Amino acid sequence: MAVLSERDAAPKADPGPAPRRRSAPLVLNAASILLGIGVWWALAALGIKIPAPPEVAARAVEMAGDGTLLDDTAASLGRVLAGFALGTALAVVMGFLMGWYGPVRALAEPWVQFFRTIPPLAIIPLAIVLMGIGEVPKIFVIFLAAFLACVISTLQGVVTVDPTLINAARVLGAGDATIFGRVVVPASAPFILVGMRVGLGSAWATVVAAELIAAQEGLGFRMQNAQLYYDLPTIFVSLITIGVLGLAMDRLLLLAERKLTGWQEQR
Amino acid sequence: MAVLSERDAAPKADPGPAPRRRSAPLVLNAASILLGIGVWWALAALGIKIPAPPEVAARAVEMAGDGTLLDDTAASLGRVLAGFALGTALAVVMGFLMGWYGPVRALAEPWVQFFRTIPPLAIIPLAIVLMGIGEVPKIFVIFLAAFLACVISTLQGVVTVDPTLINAARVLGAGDATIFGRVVVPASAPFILVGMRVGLGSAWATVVAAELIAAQEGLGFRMQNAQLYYDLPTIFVSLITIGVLGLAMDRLLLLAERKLTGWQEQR
Amino acid sequence: GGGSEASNEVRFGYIGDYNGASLLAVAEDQKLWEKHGLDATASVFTNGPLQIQALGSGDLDFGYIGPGAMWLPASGQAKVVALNTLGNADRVIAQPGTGSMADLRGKTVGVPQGTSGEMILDLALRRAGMTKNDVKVVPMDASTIVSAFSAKRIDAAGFWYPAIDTIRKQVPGLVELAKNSDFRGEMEFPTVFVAGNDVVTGQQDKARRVLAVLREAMQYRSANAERTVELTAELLEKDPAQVRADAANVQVLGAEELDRLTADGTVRNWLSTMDSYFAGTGQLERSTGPENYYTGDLFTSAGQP
Amino acid sequence: MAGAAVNPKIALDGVTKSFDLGRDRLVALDDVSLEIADNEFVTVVGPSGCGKSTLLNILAGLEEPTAGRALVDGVPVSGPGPDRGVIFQQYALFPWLTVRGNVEFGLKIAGVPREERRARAEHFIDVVGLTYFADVLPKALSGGMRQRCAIARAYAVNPAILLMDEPFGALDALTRVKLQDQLLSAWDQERRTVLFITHDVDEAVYLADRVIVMASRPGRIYDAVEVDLPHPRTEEVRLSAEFTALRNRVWNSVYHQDNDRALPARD
Amino acid sequence: MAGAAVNPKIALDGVTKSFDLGRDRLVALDDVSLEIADNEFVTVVGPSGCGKSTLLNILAGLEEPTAGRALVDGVPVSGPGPDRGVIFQQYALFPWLTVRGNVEFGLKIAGVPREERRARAEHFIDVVGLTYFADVLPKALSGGMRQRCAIARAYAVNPAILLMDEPFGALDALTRVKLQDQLLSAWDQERRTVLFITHDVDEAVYLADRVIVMASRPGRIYDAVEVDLPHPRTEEVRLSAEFTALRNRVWNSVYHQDNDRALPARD
Ligand SMILES: Nc1ncnc2c1ncn2[C@@H]1O[C@H](COP(=O)(O)OP(=O)(O)OP(=O)(O)O)[C@@H](O)[C@H]1O
Ligand SMILES: Nc1ncnc2c1ncn2[C@@H]1O[C@H](COP(=O)(O)OP(=O)(O)OP(=O)(O)O)[C@@H](O)[C@H]1O
Ligand SMILES: [Mg+2]
Ligand SMILES: [Mg+2]
Repeated sequence: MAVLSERDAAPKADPGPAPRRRSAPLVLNAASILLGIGVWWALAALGIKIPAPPEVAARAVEMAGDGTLLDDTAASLGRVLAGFALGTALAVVMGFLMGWYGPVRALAEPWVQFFRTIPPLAIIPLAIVLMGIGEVPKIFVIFLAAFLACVISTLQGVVTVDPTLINAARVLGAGDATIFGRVVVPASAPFILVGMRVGLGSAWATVVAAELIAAQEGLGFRMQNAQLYYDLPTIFVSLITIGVLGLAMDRLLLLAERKLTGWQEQR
Repeated sequence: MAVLSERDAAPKADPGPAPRRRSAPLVLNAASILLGIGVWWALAALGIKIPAPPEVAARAVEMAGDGTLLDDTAASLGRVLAGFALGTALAVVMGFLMGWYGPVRALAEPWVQFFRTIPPLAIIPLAIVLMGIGEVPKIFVIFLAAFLACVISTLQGVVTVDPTLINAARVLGAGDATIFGRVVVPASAPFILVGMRVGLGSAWATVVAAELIAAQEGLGFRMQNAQLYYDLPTIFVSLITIGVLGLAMDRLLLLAERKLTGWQEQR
Repeated sequence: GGGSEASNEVRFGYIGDYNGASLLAVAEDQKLWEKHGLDATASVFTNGPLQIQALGSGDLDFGYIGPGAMWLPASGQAKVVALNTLGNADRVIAQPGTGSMADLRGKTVGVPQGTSGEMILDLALRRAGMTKNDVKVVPMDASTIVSAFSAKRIDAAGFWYPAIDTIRKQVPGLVELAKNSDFRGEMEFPTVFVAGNDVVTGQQDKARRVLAVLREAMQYRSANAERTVELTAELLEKDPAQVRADAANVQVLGAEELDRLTADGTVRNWLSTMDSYFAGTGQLERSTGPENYYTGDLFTSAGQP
Repeated sequence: MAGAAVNPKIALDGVTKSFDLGRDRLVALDDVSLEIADNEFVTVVGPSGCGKSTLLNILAGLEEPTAGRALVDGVPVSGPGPDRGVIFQQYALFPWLTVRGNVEFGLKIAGVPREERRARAEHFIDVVGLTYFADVLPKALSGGMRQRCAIARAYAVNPAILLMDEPFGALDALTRVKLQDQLLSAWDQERRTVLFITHDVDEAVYLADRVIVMASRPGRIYDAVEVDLPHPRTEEVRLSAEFTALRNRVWNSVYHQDNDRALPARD
Repeated sequence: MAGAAVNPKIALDGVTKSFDLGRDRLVALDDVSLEIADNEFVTVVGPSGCGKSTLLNILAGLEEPTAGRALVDGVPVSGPGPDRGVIFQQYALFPWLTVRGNVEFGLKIAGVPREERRARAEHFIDVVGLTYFADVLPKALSGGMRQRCAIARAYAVNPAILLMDEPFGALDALTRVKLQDQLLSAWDQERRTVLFITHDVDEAVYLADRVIVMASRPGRIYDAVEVDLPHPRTEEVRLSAEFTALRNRVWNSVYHQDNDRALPARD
């Protein structure tokens, strides 16, 4: 019983090619990175006491050669991934609970904002007392940083969801759980992704602090260790590795974002 | 020439009272804070080596009495306010430029995300080399933290603005500057406020690192200084003052948010 | 920054404990700066390496560092212009019931890397015929050592007073397996004053006057121990009892005593012992040699009218 | 099919709804009582802003009356439910779901098995003539196509009560007539209870068993016109003299309210 | 007021617009050519999804044609401008501005002094009957009130060309008639050029100098009907035989396209 079935059926298809994806951003990305390296080189050449790119590159090759770099990267990456995944997952759930249930928000929000202002270094002693010196407290510190960075954003996302969409779901029979999974999460995807990107940055920025806790390897550990010897090339290699890994994970998040928020009308 | 002027004129006004503001959240806030203090006290009592609330309170009274607390607070607050204001202001402008002009985004985004992963501690040596040991590098470190925490959120806000609103402004004759000030900023206010709240947390969390740079007073300095003698009550007083100030400023932001995003249909 | 040869301004960095602050507290109280025509501003730091960096960038003229940072001047980044005290606060501590260093074999030992705590642990292990490989060394931040040891998460630590006092409150039965004085003659733990390289070469006169101030303050400190503690506590806004306890673990050096130790080469010996220690840890690739970074003659000459 | 049924399917009992406008309170509905029998088709017309949508929202369980009660099957309405399908004035499509995803949404929640869900969605997408656009996101639909998608979504869950807020308002004349006829024939077969808001007096008369005419200032029921035209309604009925008479009767009811309203002074 | 003017105010010259639907490309407008004389009032009718809004957007400068050109005053359209006022199908009100703020928006941009701006906004708010709601945010308006606010906003800047996308679609019959008459009398006095999209064939004929009938699959101009009814248009004109004849002519044009379209197979 197709009342209007022929109405919009089979519009004339245009055989013309779809517009090509612009590759300009990637080129500019690359240009920007080259420019940054140029500035760094110039600073080094101007006599500021930082190692020049070739020196750092040589050290990187050396560290890659003896396996340190790989081991460190693996150790830190594991911690960051674990902490980040747990932190953002909890942040999304807590963000929903806080946005949805007034009392949860009233109870939790002061502490979230309180702990956000406390540097991770100050948390470490307590983490050790409660969790020892193994992997758990390290991941916990990273988890906390990612969680705190992400939760405000998801909370705002939940609060900002267009209520008519929630109403539409409710009149279709959706309960709270369905609304959370099928309406609130997709509708606040832009906020959740901001939260995840900020949380990712925090997770990596905290890995150095986390690896103060009796780490035996890891990029943060290597950096602190090198600081004792004022071994600037090693510090730079660790920092840059952290930055590059952070950047790569961020690009993955952006890809995910494009998938998840493609429904949006964006500029 | 009032074609419809009488149409909706003077609807019958209802003399009934407007619904009272609920004070429940404040009560719950307070309950939550009391609960937190209770947990702390219990932890202290259970033999975890942290000072109990009365001990910390006594130290706080002492520090308030001799003026240290006030001086420290004033010093840190000044730095945080300056760094936070500069950082978030620049973040809003950069967020707009990055969201609006593709090339700016392509050039800036890798660096923003790169520096987000670098802990503030690692920036300090460079800040000293370039800016000395006065107030400038301290404020710079805080500024950087606030900026980096805030910019991703405002960028997302700009990208997410409903394009029909931008179109509506353009057909009314608005240029880019007007669209930025009168459409993008209000429309992305929820994102900007998330950015500011996260940036505020980062600014306070960074004050400790910033005051490593030859600070003579300040809450972060006091904390580190107290660490030399392992003076836990003083550390706690500083931490809690930081947390409470952060919380108070956050509440101010929330008030601003309510003013700025009251137009939104929210749950 | 840059030097200010003509001016009388002196920018002095220090750390807020007895070692770092006592001479400055005395100089202030006794108006020694004015006496030598100097206008000093003292900035407090929380560690030594940051001061070395500030010396390098010209933001400071003089600073104070502990033994753990001695490899920095040794590698040419600053000059040691005067010795200050000999540290006596470092210990290897272990959980109750530990009998000797040998009992630590295979145990977890926390240590703040690059500090005198690591130095004492190394010395103690060597004396017991062991190396770092015989125990499980975990590098940790100082504040985390307190938590970890108190919570019995580590079995031992290379650490120092007054932080050990805090731990003792939680673990009254902790045992001390080694202390600085065990290694008298073998190795000393000097705290020193440092200056920027160009301050020593370019502004000799000012440096000499600063050293004259320090010498007179040393004299006063040796003669008026209790008063110095009070002055220091006042400067640091700390409880005098805390500072007194701190001072108890310090052997102060007098100016004449230092002249003597410099003249007979003792100081040079101490410093080269440290150089080889740091060479062993890998922190110091090549020492410039004490004669190149310790300006003992300048110190001595500052005492002569 | 009289107005006052013995066991009404839907009943409003002295419903008043007022909104807080800051300055004063606006009475959107003033003491509205209405009974709708099972299987009755009621249309509502009235000036813009007279409270039609508010009335529908109260029945849907999306707004609570300030005073009075709304009953469905004799039970007070306490929230939305899939027994009452709603087509919103602003469509409220889920922008992240395709047309098919939107239409299947309610069926998924109801746990309809995949096969049947597919088929049912397909059917209703066909009914509204969006077959070619089944896999397209809402942002690629025209205004009228969005509205049709919302219609299909509501039809798909096959609710006992349909609450429709200007459902055909954005459709061209032809599409409109077809969907009117489809709605009537489905209603004939499945005997749903329908509350249908429209601005088109012809449409109101053509579809209804009873036309409710509302007035504003304050929002209230001004008139109710029984429509005893034969079923099924055909083009013939539309051209009949009875139809024209009823149509004029409703028109006058709307005009008349305006006349007695031209008098009061402006506020 | 013939269709092909010598110096047309608006001209579309072989405009084609296609959209990427992922799977294939949809031709929303296929080689559309159209000229509108200065001061001409043209209405557009056509089935849902035939490209009416797309055509309007191209004239407004909000979309670029895939092929062909759009000219205003002989100059190719390169972007939106305040000379072409637009009323959007989805209203596009600024949700953070009150009714007054929305209406004043374009005037502020144009630099109209405060006093005059106030007066002009007041006037047009009065025209659409929202005086009582001047200080209310859009979220507190009903659907029809939102639409009227959008109308007032477009009128206020007094553009030489008005592009209106179903501007009266959400209004009740009476309000609609009043606003139709107001629009006509303003047009009579100020001689604007108007392109007016509607679904209401009566409205199309009543207002227009010429009715453009569009067809879909692909979107194109199917017919153009000259309306040589006398001005000013009155209720009398509406009841005249000529009006009915023209109305039927347009109706048939819409019906007819459908008939010759029932043939092709479904896709
Ligand atoms: N959330 C709200 N806050 C304040 N006032 C509101 C709100 N929702 C509706 N109103 C007011 O209630 C009155 C009735 O609104 P409603 O949407 O029910 O009108 P309507 O009859 O559906 O009008 P339309 O035909 O224009 O859609 C209007 O005056 C409107 O301004
Ligand atoms: N952004 C877009 N992406 C893809 N397709 C689009 C887009 N905008 C419009 N279309 C398609 O173009 C066609 C014409 O749309 P348009 O909005 O112009 O229709 P319309 O005539 O205004 O219809 P209505 O009367 O329903 O508003 C439709 O088939 C629609 O699906
Ligand atoms: Mg309505
Ligand atoms: Mg349209």
